[in-house]
Parts: sequence; structure tokens; C-alpha cells
Amino acid sequence: MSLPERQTDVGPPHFEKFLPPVIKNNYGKWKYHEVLSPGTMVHVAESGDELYTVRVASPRILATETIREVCDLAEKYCDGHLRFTTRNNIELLISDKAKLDPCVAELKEKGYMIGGIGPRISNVIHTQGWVHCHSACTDASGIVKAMMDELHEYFTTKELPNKVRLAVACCVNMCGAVHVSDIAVVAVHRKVPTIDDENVGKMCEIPTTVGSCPTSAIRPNPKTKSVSINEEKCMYCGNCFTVCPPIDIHRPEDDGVAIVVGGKIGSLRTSPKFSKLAIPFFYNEPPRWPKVVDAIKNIIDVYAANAKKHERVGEWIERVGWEDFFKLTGIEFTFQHIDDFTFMRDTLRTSAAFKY
Amino acid sequence: MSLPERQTDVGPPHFEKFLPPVIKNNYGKWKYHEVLSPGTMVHVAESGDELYTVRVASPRILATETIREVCDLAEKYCDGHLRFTTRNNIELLISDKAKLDPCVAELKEKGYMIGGIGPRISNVIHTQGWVHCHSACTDASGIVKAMMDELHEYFTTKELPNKVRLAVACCVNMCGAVHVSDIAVVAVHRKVPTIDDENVGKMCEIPTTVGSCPTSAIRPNPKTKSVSINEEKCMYCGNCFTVCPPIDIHRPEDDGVAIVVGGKIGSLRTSPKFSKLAIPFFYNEPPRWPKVVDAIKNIIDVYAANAKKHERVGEWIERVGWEDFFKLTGIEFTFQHIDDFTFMRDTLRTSAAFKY
Amino acid sequence: MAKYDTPMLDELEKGPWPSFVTEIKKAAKTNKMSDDELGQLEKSFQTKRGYWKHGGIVGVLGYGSGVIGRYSSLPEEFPGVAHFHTYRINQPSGFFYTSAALKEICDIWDKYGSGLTNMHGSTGDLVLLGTTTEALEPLFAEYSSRGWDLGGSGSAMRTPSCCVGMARCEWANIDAMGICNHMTQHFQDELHRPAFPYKFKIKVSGCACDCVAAIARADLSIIGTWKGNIRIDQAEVKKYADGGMDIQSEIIDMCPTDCMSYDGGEIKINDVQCSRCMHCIAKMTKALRQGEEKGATVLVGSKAPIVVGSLISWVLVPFIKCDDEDFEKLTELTENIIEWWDDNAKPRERLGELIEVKGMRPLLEAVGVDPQPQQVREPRKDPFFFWADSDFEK
Amino acid sequence: MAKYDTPMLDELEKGPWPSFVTEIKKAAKTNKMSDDELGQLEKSFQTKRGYWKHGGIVGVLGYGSGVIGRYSSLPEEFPGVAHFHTYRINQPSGFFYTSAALKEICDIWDKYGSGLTNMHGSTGDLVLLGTTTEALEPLFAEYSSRGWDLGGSGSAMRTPSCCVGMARCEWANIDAMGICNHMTQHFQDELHRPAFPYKFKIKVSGCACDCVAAIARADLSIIGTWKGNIRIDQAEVKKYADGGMDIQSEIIDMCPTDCMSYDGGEIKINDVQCSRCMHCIAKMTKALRQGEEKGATVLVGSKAPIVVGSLISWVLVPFIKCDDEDFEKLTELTENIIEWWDDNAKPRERLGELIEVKGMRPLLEAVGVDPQPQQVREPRKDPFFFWADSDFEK
Ligand code: SRM
Ligand code: SRM
Ligand code: SRM
Ligand code: SRM
Ligand code: SF4
Ligand code: SF4
Ligand code: SF4
Ligand code: SF4
Ligand code: SF4
Ligand code: SF4
Ligand code: SF4
Ligand code: SF4
Repeated sequence: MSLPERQTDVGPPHFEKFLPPVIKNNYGKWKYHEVLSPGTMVHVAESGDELYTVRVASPRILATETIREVCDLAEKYCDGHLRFTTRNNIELLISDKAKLDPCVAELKEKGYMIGGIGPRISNVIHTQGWVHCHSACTDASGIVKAMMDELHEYFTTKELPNKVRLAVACCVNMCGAVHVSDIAVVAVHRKVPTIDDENVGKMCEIPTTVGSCPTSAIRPNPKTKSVSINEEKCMYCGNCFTVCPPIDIHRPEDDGVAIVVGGKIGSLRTSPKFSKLAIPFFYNEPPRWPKVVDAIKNIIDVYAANAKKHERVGEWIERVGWEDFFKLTGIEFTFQHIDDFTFMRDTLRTSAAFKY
Repeated sequence: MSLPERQTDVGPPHFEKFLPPVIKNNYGKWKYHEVLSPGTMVHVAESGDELYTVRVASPRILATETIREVCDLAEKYCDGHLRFTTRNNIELLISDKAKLDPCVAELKEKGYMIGGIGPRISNVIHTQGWVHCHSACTDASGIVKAMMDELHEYFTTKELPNKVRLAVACCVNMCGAVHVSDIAVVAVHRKVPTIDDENVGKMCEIPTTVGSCPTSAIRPNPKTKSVSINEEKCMYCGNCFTVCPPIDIHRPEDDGVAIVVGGKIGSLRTSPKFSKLAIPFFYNEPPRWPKVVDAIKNIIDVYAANAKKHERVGEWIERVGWEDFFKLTGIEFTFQHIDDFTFMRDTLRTSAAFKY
Repeated sequence: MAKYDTPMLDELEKGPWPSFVTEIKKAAKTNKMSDDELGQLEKSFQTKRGYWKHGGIVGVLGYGSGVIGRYSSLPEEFPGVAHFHTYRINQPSGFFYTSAALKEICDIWDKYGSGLTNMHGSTGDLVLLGTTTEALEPLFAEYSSRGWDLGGSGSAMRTPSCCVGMARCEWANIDAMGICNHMTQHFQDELHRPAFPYKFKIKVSGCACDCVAAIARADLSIIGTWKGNIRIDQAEVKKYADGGMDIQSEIIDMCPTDCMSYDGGEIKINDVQCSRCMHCIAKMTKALRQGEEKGATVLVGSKAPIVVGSLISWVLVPFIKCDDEDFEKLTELTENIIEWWDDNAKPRERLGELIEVKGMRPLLEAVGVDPQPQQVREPRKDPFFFWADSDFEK
Repeated sequence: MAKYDTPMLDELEKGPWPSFVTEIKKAAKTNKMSDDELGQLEKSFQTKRGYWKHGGIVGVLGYGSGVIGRYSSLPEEFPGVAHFHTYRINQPSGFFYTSAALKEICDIWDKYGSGLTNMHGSTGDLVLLGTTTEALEPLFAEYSSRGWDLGGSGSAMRTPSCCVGMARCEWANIDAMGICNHMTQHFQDELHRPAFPYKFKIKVSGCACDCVAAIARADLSIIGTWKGNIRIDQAEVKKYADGGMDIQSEIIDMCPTDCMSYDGGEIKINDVQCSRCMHCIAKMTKALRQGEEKGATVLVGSKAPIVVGSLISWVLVPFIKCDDEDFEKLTELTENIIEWWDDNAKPRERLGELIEVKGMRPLLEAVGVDPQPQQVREPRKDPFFFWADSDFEK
């Protein structure tokens, strides 16, 4: 079987090829939208044209079989038009209002979950985990599934004060948007890596390895022609392991995840915010990480009970203060919470006013 | 003439020796105070006892002759009791209400300036300058005198939204509280120091000299047995000069002062704040630094016109934003304003929302 | 197939949220690679660790990026994933597809790969999850001939990405998809042939809601904004009030600049004080619309925490026009930024990290942008600052 | 005398603010040193530079600190200031004097020195400005015999200082002057004989108004605070309202924790939310008084910008009792802090700088204080953190 002729540097297809006519006709001329239900909305153009969107949850890992099934539905209701969101949901794009209800009905019937629009929890940004990445210190898809089984009502029905953006990253490279999420999970190591001196000598560039360490914990070791690590300085980031595989950071019995909270991306009301450490550690407990799920549920409950309408998690916490966050959630405050890295100067309290 | 026998480690006299009886009797039992005029106030104790205070401006450099004169007044009206404030004003402590008015009258008659209490400008915290310090890159007392001649009405009469704390430091060692002042002047150099290699070799410890540099601009120079400075890295702090005199930082024709604003010490309403750079440079223009004085006057005028009651300078600026501060004051924004030192990460804007 | 018992993973087929395990099993029914993926993953769940080796360098002829090499550390136990590389297809801007196009992609993938995908990867690529080294060239021939090129990886430009923008959003100030597509096409060489100090990411959002998280995870973040007054439809304001919205507490009190007022009837905005944060507009979309002069704020430097902590992008250009005819100005700006970075960065040093080392000034000078208060949250605190020779001329 | 023409300085005798030039001239009338000081200062004003050399080490027998050596670089031109050392007298806590005491100080100073003083130096000392090396011993004999000891200088404990506190302030939660005096006496040896890595400063304020700027310029900042509810006198509230205060905008709206309310008649405070910032109390002193359980917050580390930028003190102990019987606990805590610093700091490394290098944990452990949310404005941002062996036991 001969292959077609390869082409280079063509780039992706122009998006125009894939836009439904209603979008082509009203591109840049939308006037407003209305959320019709937690999973459906309509956008109305200056021209009066309408576009209906149905948002469908996705596990992100999709088998071709599932993609084909969704495509079939898109053909039936949307002239074949669909898109994915930046948080990996599927959106069916309906031009004909009459097809909205039947489409929703068939999706539900086939077991698809519809929701995620408005002040809710939408899909969880996450990463490869044990499914595909050598660096993974936990599994991302597994935690996401366990979390969302518990929280799915916030996708399909229940409202919160505002959107709550969740994320999971399977190592501190943080390919997921953990550092700017309302609530996120990030996998962390807790022990100094071991060094396979012989292979370090063979496989790694010593200066790159030394340079990879954020805390200058790594020194060349001329004796072994390898490197050595100052245990006092290492905070287990694993960057040395990324650039030099014979430095092994994985320690299944001591590895686990941390929970961070209060990040935010949009500039609405308050500036974008980094997530901050809420809980420094839970052991990995596959398949369902029950303590992690409970902890997240608890934070969401406390947020829901205490935040003002439109307040994001981080905005609520900053209003009441972190003292209250720890008090209200019952989370223990530990040495790990106190920054001793790049933001230390700015995050230690420089005021005589605070809450007990 | 024989000297009395020296004593060691006696420490200062206990303050009790110097307290007037009304204070001894009501120590820790004051109930409230009332500001009677810009320079007088009364403190009322739980017991009903009253203590009247008259605050008198001081140039801080006092000749013994002046101290004696003030002491005479204290004897006349206060049974000899007086104190100094943490901002170097003189306070006459009057127990007998009847003596208040005569005291004020005589002070005024003798040319003393009374004021500084309440939402006003009080004395200026400042340092030695050319009067006494080898490190001085401007004169502190001179600038203070020129400033306060212009601003004295804010001491004696006029009100502002809140206290405005002024300070002057004659070099970046900042012995004055410049880094946390509403408005302050700090002297700065702008040229890389010159090195007298021969004397560096003789007089300085090379490692200490190298270590003194905040930006690692200094390297040992084995050839000259001295050090050399990387011109790209040096930001003229003068710390090398402090630890190693043959490194000369003084360059009268290029030296001058910067103006910083928005600092605050108390924890009332908002946390203590560092002062931030408002104007990076004015040449030294003794004896009256007219441009510096005008610039400070301008900032105070804009503050007075725009701040809410009780807002400190920094609170006002943070409410309206630094964009507005520069717009309202007409101060030019330059490369120097953008932090490239330790707070850079935190002071660059990380938001899509800002004012034009 | 179903070669493996997967008691742990089976637990993750329970519960209402769609299950990735179910997806892997679907593929595993007919695909040996996916079946071994399932087996190895179950083992990871049992032992709490991954079994992947560091990726080697694999790719397609003439390209240096687009494929992530991945090998199992247990190739004998799980031969189907001995090679299990990902193939990153550059998504169409805005993630729009037709069913025909997607089905075609699936057909080819079933032929050469695991049948598993990520729709989409965090950077934005359509990620095909797991194939062998030998399959790479055929896959490339099949896809590229149909107009599907590879995305970025390694020390290269990475696949640009954007929000849905003008295609379906009333708040798009800029043509996010148009800009994204333009950039992607403009930088094809930089995307495919790694020659940078490290990765370089571009993301484009139509407004400050920033639905593609541009400000948080792109070396170059382009975010739409406007000049001019917010347009108010007072009749619609009234409808929101009648509909039960507490305009005072939900809108007026939450305006960060305190520039709105509401007297129970009309909303007034003191637009010179507005920071264009989008809150009021987002919550009252029928009543409030942005001003009419549209453009973007360009920010730089965000990234994940390795090495010295995560960064959120910093404002470089407060306002730049972005109409179709301005696209070239944007690419030129981008080229200048990249050139400065490329000339100055150490290997594995991202743009934001380089700026932290050098300061903003050299970058501003390199791209010809003036210092402006909009670039800082507040001016510097300490009295240590540099003077260039040019500063003395003034 | 008046040896010199001082046209520049004369300019600074004009204008309403009291003139330091007039003071120098007063002294110069009868004092040769002051006259030469005037001459040299005029020269500085003319040439825009100082004429002082780096200080050499001078002092009194058995002491290493208290005197700042200062020599003119133009001793031939200005012989009266060839030596012009400052003599730092440790002020009485709170800067209280009697005229008799001050006059005695002046008499001695006129005999041995320039007749010029700083009332007071920025650290708090009564600074005598300018004398010769030979005069130091006689000065010390005269002053110490009358109970006036030297203050600190060099790498030593520096003269502690405080606000007026309980002596004249209704808001003093702690006996600031008592604590300051106790500390000064307790650390006499450390004050007089430099044996530290660098200077160490202590300042004590009675409340969060912080009238001695403790939080900004002391390695150890002690600031009074309270527990329990703010006491409200509603009758006085009414008087403020009647007197024209806009309680809503001036007080309620400015409360940082939003824990106050006012219905036009009474003020209510949700005290658990109060951060004890002092705003409402300071502006309505007759109506509001602090809660009744008094104590202090202990903060550490503030300093001027050299070397890596200025610091404001960080909370170490959120609340500690400070009654007379607790003074020993405070000195013990201080000793522990100093010991940790002394053991770990490099030469010329201040406490705050050391904490930045080592992190807060070792200091907290050294002084036996638990980690508490009150110590941070917010928790860390990046996922990089240490674990001690002891953490694994939990
Ligand atoms: C479809 C999508 C864009 C895309 O190109 O795919 C999208 C679409 C819309 N966003 Fe978004 N946002 C999308 C990701 C985001 C993200 C990015 C992210 O989460 O990684 C953000 C930033 C989140 C953050 O700040 O941390 C985001 C922050 C917002 C906000 C700001 C919310 C706030 O008040 O803080 C709004 C305005 C609002 O909800 O009032 C908004 C509003 C909207 C509107 C109403 C815009 C419009 O008029 O069409 C759209 C539907 C709303 C909804 O889903 O509730 N969108 N939106 C993305 C849907 C993801 C999903 O599947 O759920
Ligand atoms: C006498 C003195 C203490 C001493 O031991 O010497 C003192 C005394 C008082 N201060 Fe102060 N403060 C004194 C320096 C300070 C300082 C320190 C400094 O400026 O270096 C501060 C911190 C300034 C800052 O935050 O940057 C200070 C911040 C305050 C505040 C907070 C103002 C605010 O709202 O931000 C108050 C409360 C008020 O004014 O409402 C206050 C209030 C007071 C009261 C009303 C306290 C009382 O009930 O007796 C005293 C008279 C008020 C006045 O002067 O307006 N005092 N006060 C100091 C007088 C210095 C002078 O000569 O002017
Ligand atoms: C596939 C993907 C995660 C996912 O499940 O979606 C991913 C996967 C990997 N990332 Fe990533 N990154 C992915 C998006 C990101 C993002 C998010 C983004 O681009 O918006 C980030 C954070 C933003 C950023 O760039 O800072 C991200 C930050 C990193 C880093 C840290 C880089 C840094 O400068 O801090 C590394 C480490 C490295 O480059 O060595 C990394 C490295 C990796 C490697 C190549 C690990 C390695 O050393 O081999 C992972 C390969 C996994 C695999 O075997 O498939 N990945 N990575 C995402 C790319 C899919 C796509 O092309 O669409
Ligand atoms: C006299 C005084 C200024 C004044 O006019 O009031 C002063 C004068 C000097 N200070 Fe200071 N400092 C004085 C209070 C301060 C303060 C304020 C305070 O203590 O509250 C500070 C800022 C707070 C701090 O400690 O950080 C201060 C921060 C410095 C520094 C920077 C220290 C640092 O760690 O950043 C230096 C540089 C040094 O130590 O080499 C310094 C050094 C000096 C030297 C010794 C300069 C030198 O290297 O010879 C000055 C001697 C001047 C002279 O010839 O008389 N002085 N110095 C103050 C002491 C009087 C007193 O004892 O009461
Ligand atoms: S977060 Fe880490 S483990 Fe997860 S995909 Fe990215 S690099 Fe791999
Ligand atoms: S794990 Fe991180 S901190 Fe530890 S040695 Fe490696 S690079 Fe350094
Ligand atoms: S600020 Fe500088 S010049 Fe002024 S007294 Fe202090 S050390 Fe000397
Ligand atoms: S002046 Fe400051 S920055 Fe320049 S070389 Fe000396 S110590 Fe370094
Ligand atoms: S970023 Fe703005 S323009 Fe883009 S989809 Fe979101 S709300 Fe619409
Ligand atoms: S966009 Fe934001 S700043 Fe502007 S008026 Fe609306 S809420 Fe206020
Ligand atoms: S700090 Fe507080 S207690 Fe001390 S004088 Fe100022 S207001 Fe009074
Ligand atoms: S002390 Fe401050 S926080 Fe407490 S009630 Fe008063 S204003 Fe509010």
C-alpha cells in the first residue's frame, strides 16, 4: 500500500474550513449570550442569528471509537460541526434551535454528561500521569476521575459562587495549569534522589546537571566523575532527574501529592493569582485517592458556604485572610506552608494586624 | 582637675527618675486624649488627671545653648519636665492647665514653632549628611530645612488627609526611615566607583570587599592584587566603599537624590508598606535644592487634593493605582522605575487590567 | 484481547464521571498497544510508580519536533508499549473540527497507533497517544498530505493556541483565532526545527477573561482589550434589576476601581478610572459592552515553576492594535522578542527567567517599547538602580 | 569666632523652620570645633561633597562601642574637626528628661566637645556631635559617674528604643518603656562589647500605630496588641456622630476586615474578624478601647536596603504576654534569637538576611515556636518544599 506524498510546513488547516455557516456569517459580530442550562447556551449575533452550544464532559483520553460516536451525533444535530474547549470538553454547535432538545436528550440517553457552563466546576485540566510520562509521581487521570465522581453535581447542576477551576499535575513540571488554579493537585517527592554514579558519568553532562538545580544542591564530584547532592539544600524538585536520568527521584512509598488553592487566571475584579499551598502532602492511594478527594470536597464546601457571589476561591480567601482559611477548613498549618523559596520575602507577614 | 570615678555597664538612668508626678500616678492608666491645637494636646487619665503637651519643632542639631533655653522654659512651666519624640521634636509636659497658654505664648514669642500633632506633617527623620558622615552623598539637614521652610504650614496649621511622614537619608545605607516613609529623599550615586588598586591591596580584605557587593559586580583581580568591578552589574550602592575606603564612589557632579513615596509604618487599615521610587534623580543643588522641594510640594498637593480622609499617601496611591499617580503628579516614568532587583517578580504587572 | 486483570483500574470505571479507563478498554478491545498500556497502567496503580523511560529522540524526517519519544521500562512484560511515542497534531485554531475531518484522523490513527488520543494536550495539540518508531513516517505522510501538520516539542516554538474568540464570543476584542493561525503559519520553521534555547509558547485570548489561560502559561501572552467608554444599554440594566440581580453588591461593589455607580435606575461609569477588568461586562453581558477601539495587551514570560518558581506574564506592551492589517506588526514584535531571548538566554532558560536575570529594560529597548507605568504594579522599592550612558544625555 | 564666610549656609538661616545652621553658629560663637565644622560644611555646600574620612576605631577603655570615630580629610584647613568623633549617650527609655539632667549633660559637653548635639540619633541615642580622641576618657568618667552610659555601635546590640507607651498613651498594650529599659539593662555587655556578626536593634511600640517605627528598623520589633473584644462606649459614639464625624465612611468603610457595622446609632464589631489594626480605635479614642487581655506580637528582621534590599519585620510570635513578670520570658526569647543568629550568620549578615537564606523554620525551631498562619501573609506558591526527618514520624 503506497503512502500519499508527504508535505512539510503546511501548518494546521485554516479554522475557516471547519466553521459552521452561522459562525462564518457572524464572525466577530456576536452580541450576547444566555446560559440556558448548566450545559447549554445560546449566542445571539447582531444580525439576530443564534448559535446553540451543548457542552459535553470528556475524560480527555478518548478512544477513536468514542470520537466517532460523538462525530455521528454532530452529524445528526450539527451538520457535523463540533469543537473542543480549552478545558477539553466537547462542544456540539447547533444552528437549528429545533435540534437542541433532541440532541441533549440523545446525549443523555447515551450516557454523556452535560454541563460545566456558568458558575460551576468544569473539566479538570490535567496531565499524563502513569499513562504516559516518565516523570509522573502520581496518576493524573485517576485522581481526576475520583475527584469528579465526587464533584460531578457541580458540573451538571449545582452552582457555586463563581467558576471553580480544578487541575492536576503529575509532577512539579506542572504541565497542567496547577499554578493558577482555584484548587489543584500537584505530585511531589519528599526524598533526595539517589545517584547512579557510573551512569551519570556516561550519560549526563555534568554542568547541565549542576545547573539544573534550583537550590544549587548539586556539586560535581570529581572523585566519582559524577555529582553529589547536598541533602540540606535539596527540595526534591526532580529537575536533575529530568536532565540526567540516572539520578532517580522516584520513591513510591514516600511520594504523593500536595493540594494548592486560590489561583486565578482572568483579570476580572482582582489580578491573576498564583495558587498557594493548602495541604503539603497526601500519600498516593490509588485507585481513588480518598483523602485527596475528601480534602478537595471540604475546601469546596467551605468556599461555597462562605464566599460572596462572584468571588473566586482566591478572592474569598484574600478577603477573609489565610488565618480564616485554615481555621474554617480545619487544615493544619505546617512548616511546609512557610515560603523559603523565591517569594519568601513577600509572603511572610510584615504587619502587626492579623486575625487569631 | 580630677575626674570623677568612671563606672561601667550602668546603662541609662531609669526613666522613672524623669517622669512628672502626673505620669507616675497615671502610668498605664490613660483613658483618652484630645488634640487642642496643631501643637497641643491633653491626655486624660482614668483618674481624671490631665497632662498637657506642647510640641515644639526642632532642627535636631541642637546647640547646648538652645537646650538650656528650652530647659529654662520647662522649669518655668513644667517643673522641669520635658521629653523628645521619636521624630525629634521637643515636648513640654505641663501638669497645670493654667500654664498651658502662657507657655505657648512665650514659646511663640521666642520664635519657637509649635505644631506637628494630628493629620499633619511632623518633623523630618534625617541623618548626618555632610555635617558628619563620610558616606554622605548629599546633605540631610540642608534638604530638611529647605523642605520644611516650604511645608511649615502643614506643621503649624493646615491639615492633610492623614499624617505625612517625611524623611531624608544621605546615602543608601538609609539611616533615616526612608524605606517606610510617606515621602522621602535618598541620596544616590550614578557612576561606578573608582579603585585605588594600591591602597585596596593594603587596606582591604578582598573577600569582604567582594562579598559586600549586592549584585556580584566585584571580582578579585589577582594581577593588581586588588579588585575589579563589572560596570554592567554595578548599581552604585557604595557598599564596597563602606567596607573598603580606597574604592571611591563620590562623584559630586553626578551625584544627587531620588524621591520615594508611599511607605507607611503603622498597621492601621493596610499593612506597613515600603516606599517606592517616584523620581529617580535630581542633581544636588545646595543650599536649597529647589527642584527637590518643588517636587515634594507637588506630590503633597496632589495627595491633599485626591486622597480620602484618613488615607495615607501609599493608601491613596494603591487605591487609584500607580498609573494615576504618575498621571496626576505629571512625573515622568522611566526605566529606573522598573524593578530589576529583589522585588522584580512581584512588582512587574501580571494582569491585563490596568488604567491607561 | 483483554489480556489483563485490572482490579484497580476497574474501580475507576465506577461512578458518574466519564472514565478514561473505559476509553482505554475500548481501544484495547482491538488494539494490542492499548491493551499493554492497560496492563502496565494497572501495574503502576498497584505499585504506585510509572514504568516509562526518559524519552529518546525520535521524529520524522526534516523535523526536530512534534513527536515525544516514549519507551516502557518493562518492554518484555508489556511489548505493546515497548515503543509508545506520542504524535502531536497541530490543532486548528479554536479547536474547531468537522466530523469528517475527525473521522479521517481516527481512521489513520487506528491503522498506525494505539487508537487512544488526548483531545487535547495542555499546550493545545491534538495528541495521538502511543505509536512505534516505524509508524512515524507513514503517519506523517498520511496526515501531512491531508493538511495536518505536526505541532511543536523540544526547544522550539510550541503550538500556539487561543480561545474561541470572534467565532463565538461577544467579548472578543481581537481575532484570537486569526492571530493564532497567522502566528502558527508564520513560525512553521521555528515550530518544526528546534533551534531555540528552550521552548517558546504563544497563547491568544480575546479578552481579560483569558479563556485560554494565556497569562499563566505562555512566553508570549496576547490578550484583547479596548479603549473608549463602556457602552451601556440602560434598558437592559433595568431588566437585570427586575430579574433579581443585586446590581449594587454584585457589580458596583465588586468593581476594582470603584468607578461605577448605580442609583437604582441607571448605571454610570467613570471610564477614565476603569481598568477594563471585564467583571461588570461579563456579569451583565446584555447591558454592557466594551469600548469601540479594539486592540491587545502583550505580556511576556509566564511559565511553570521549574527552575526558580512559576511566573505569570508581565505587561510588555499595554495596547497594540490587532486588526487584520496589524498581524504583521504582531509577528514582527514576536520576532524581536524571540531574537533578544535567543541572543541572550542560556540553554533551558525561558523568556521570563531571562527577563528576571537581565531586567525589563534590555527587552524594552530591543523591541522599541517605552517604559510606562502600565508595565508595573508598583515602582521599585530599593534605591538601587542602573543608569545607562544614554540617560545622562537628557 | 566666626572665622568663615558662609554665604551658602546663610541661605539656610532664612525661612520659618528652625535652622540647624543657626544652631551650629550658636555653638561656633564660643567653640572652635563647631566653628571649623561650619567652615568645612560651607565648603561641602560649595563643592557638593563631604570631607570626612572613614571612621577609625576609637573608644573608651573596656568598651568596644558607643563612639563613632570621625576625622576630617582636610585637617590642615579645618584643624578644629581634625578629630570630630560622636559620643552616643544611651537615652533614658521614652526620651524623658528633667531640665536639671539635660543641663548637666550640656555643661560637660561644652567642656569637652563641640557643643553640638543630635537630640536624638535615629537609633535613639542622645548623640553628642564632635569631640577629640583625648576627650573620650574624661567624657566617659564624667558621664558614667553621673549614671549616663554609652549606647551601642559597631557589631553589637544597639541602643534599644521605644515609644512613649504607658507614660502618656491610652493605647499602650504593653509597658514599652519598661520593656525597653529592661532589655537595655539586661544586654549591657552585648551593647558595649561588639561580639555579634553585625548590629542588632530592638525597638518596642505599645500598639500597632508603631510610633517608634519598630516594624521598619529593628532586628527585633515588639509591638503591643490584645485579645478580647473592643470595648465600645455607645454614648461616645453618638457624640462623635453629633460632632460631625461620618462614621460610615471614616470608620466602617475603612475597617480592613469589614467587621464593623453602624446603623446610625450604635457601632457593632464582629471581634473574631477584627485584625486589631487600630484604625477605628485611633480615630475614635473616646468611644473605642482595646480588649482587656494585653500582650505583644514579636516580629523580626527589618533593616535598611544594603545588601539585598530593605526588609520590614516578619511575625515570629503572634501573641506573647508582656506583664512585668513576663519580662524575663521576653529577654529569654531575645537571647535565643540572638544565639541562633550568632551561630549561623556570616559577618555583616543581619538577622533578616539570615532568615532569608535559611528560611523561617530553623529559627522557629530554635526558639520553640510553632508554625502558625499568623506568620504568613499567604502560604508558599511553588511546590518546592523541604521535609525534615521529624516530619515523617507524624
Ligand atoms: C469555551 C471556553 C473558551 C474556549 O475557547 O474553549 C470558554 C467560554 C466562555 N467563557 Fe471562559 N471559557 C473557557 C475557559 C475559561 C478559562 C480557562 C481555564 O479555565 O483554563 C477561564 C479562566 C479561569 C480563571 O480565571 O482561572 C475562563 C474564565 C471566564 C470568565 C471569568 C470568570 C470570573 O469571574 O473569574 C468568564 C466570565 C463569567 O463567567 O462571567 C468567562 C466566560 C465565558 C463565556 C460566557 C464567554 C462567552 O460570552 O461566550 C463562555 C461560556 C461560559 C462558560 O463556560 O461558563 N470565562 N474561561 C472555555 C471553556 C472551558 C470549559 O470547557 O469549561
Ligand atoms: C509622640 C509620639 C510617640 C513618642 O514616643 O515620641 C507619638 C504620639 C502619638 N501618636 Fe504616633 N507618635 C509618634 C510617632 C509616630 C510614628 C513613628 C514615625 O513617624 O516615625 C508613627 C508611624 C507612622 C507611619 O505609620 O508611617 C505614628 C503613627 C501614629 C498613628 C497612625 C496614623 C495612621 O492612621 O496611619 C496614630 C493614630 C492617629 O493619628 O490617628 C498615632 C497616634 C499618636 C497619639 C495620638 C497617641 C496617643 O494617644 O497619645 C500621640 C499623639 C499624636 C500625634 O502626634 O498626632 N501615631 N506615630 C511620636 C511623635 C513624633 C512626632 O514628633 O511627630
Ligand atoms: C502532553 C503534555 C501534558 C498533557 O497531558 O497535556 C506535556 C507533557 C510533558 N511535558 Fe509539559 N506537557 C504539556 C504541556 C505543558 C504545559 C502547559 C502549556 O503548554 O500550556 C506546561 C506549563 C507551561 C510552561 O511551558 O511552563 C508544561 C511544562 C513542562 C515543563 C516545565 C517547563 C518549564 O520551563 O518550567 C517540562 C520540563 C521540561 O521541559 O523538561 C515539561 C515536560 C514535559 C514532558 C516532555 C516530560 C519529559 O521531560 O519528557 C512530558 C511528556 C509527557 C509524555 O510522555 O507524553 N513540561 N508542559 C502537554 C503538551 C501537550 C500538547 O502539546 O498539547
Ligand atoms: C547617627 C546615625 C544617623 C543619624 O543621623 O541619626 C547613623 C549614622 C551612621 N550609620 Fe546608621 N546611623 C543611625 C541609625 C541608623 C538606622 C536607623 C535606626 O537604627 O533605627 C539605620 C536603619 C536601620 C538598620 O539598622 O537597618 C541605619 C543603617 C545603617 C547602615 C545599613 C545597615 C544595614 O544592615 O543595611 C549602615 C552601614 C554599615 O553598618 O556599614 C550604617 C552606618 C552608619 C555610619 C556608622 C556610617 C559609617 O560607615 O561610618 C554612620 C555614622 C555617621 C556619623 O559619622 O555620625 N547605618 N543607621 C544613627 C545612629 C544614631 C543613634 O545611635 O541614635
Ligand atoms: S506534569 Fe510532569 S509527569 Fe505530568 S506530564 Fe508533565 S512532565 Fe510528565
Ligand atoms: S531534586 Fe531538585 S533540588 Fe534536589 S538535587 Fe535534584 S534538582 Fe536539586
Ligand atoms: S545615611 Fe549614609 S551618609 Fe547618611 S548618616 Fe547614614 S551612613 Fe552616613
Ligand atoms: S557600588 Fe555597590 S554595586 Fe557597585 S561595585 Fe560597589 S558594592 Fe557592587
Ligand atoms: S477570552 Fe474573552 S473573548 Fe475569548 S472566549 Fe473568553 S470571554 Fe470570549
Ligand atoms: S470593567 Fe471592571 S474596572 Fe471597568 S467598570 Fe467594569 S468592573 Fe469596573
Ligand atoms: S505606638 Fe501606640 S502605644 Fe505607643 S505612643 Fe504610639 S499610639 Fe501610643
Ligand atoms: S481595629 Fe481595625 S480591624 Fe478591628 S474593628 Fe477596628 S478598624 Fe476593624
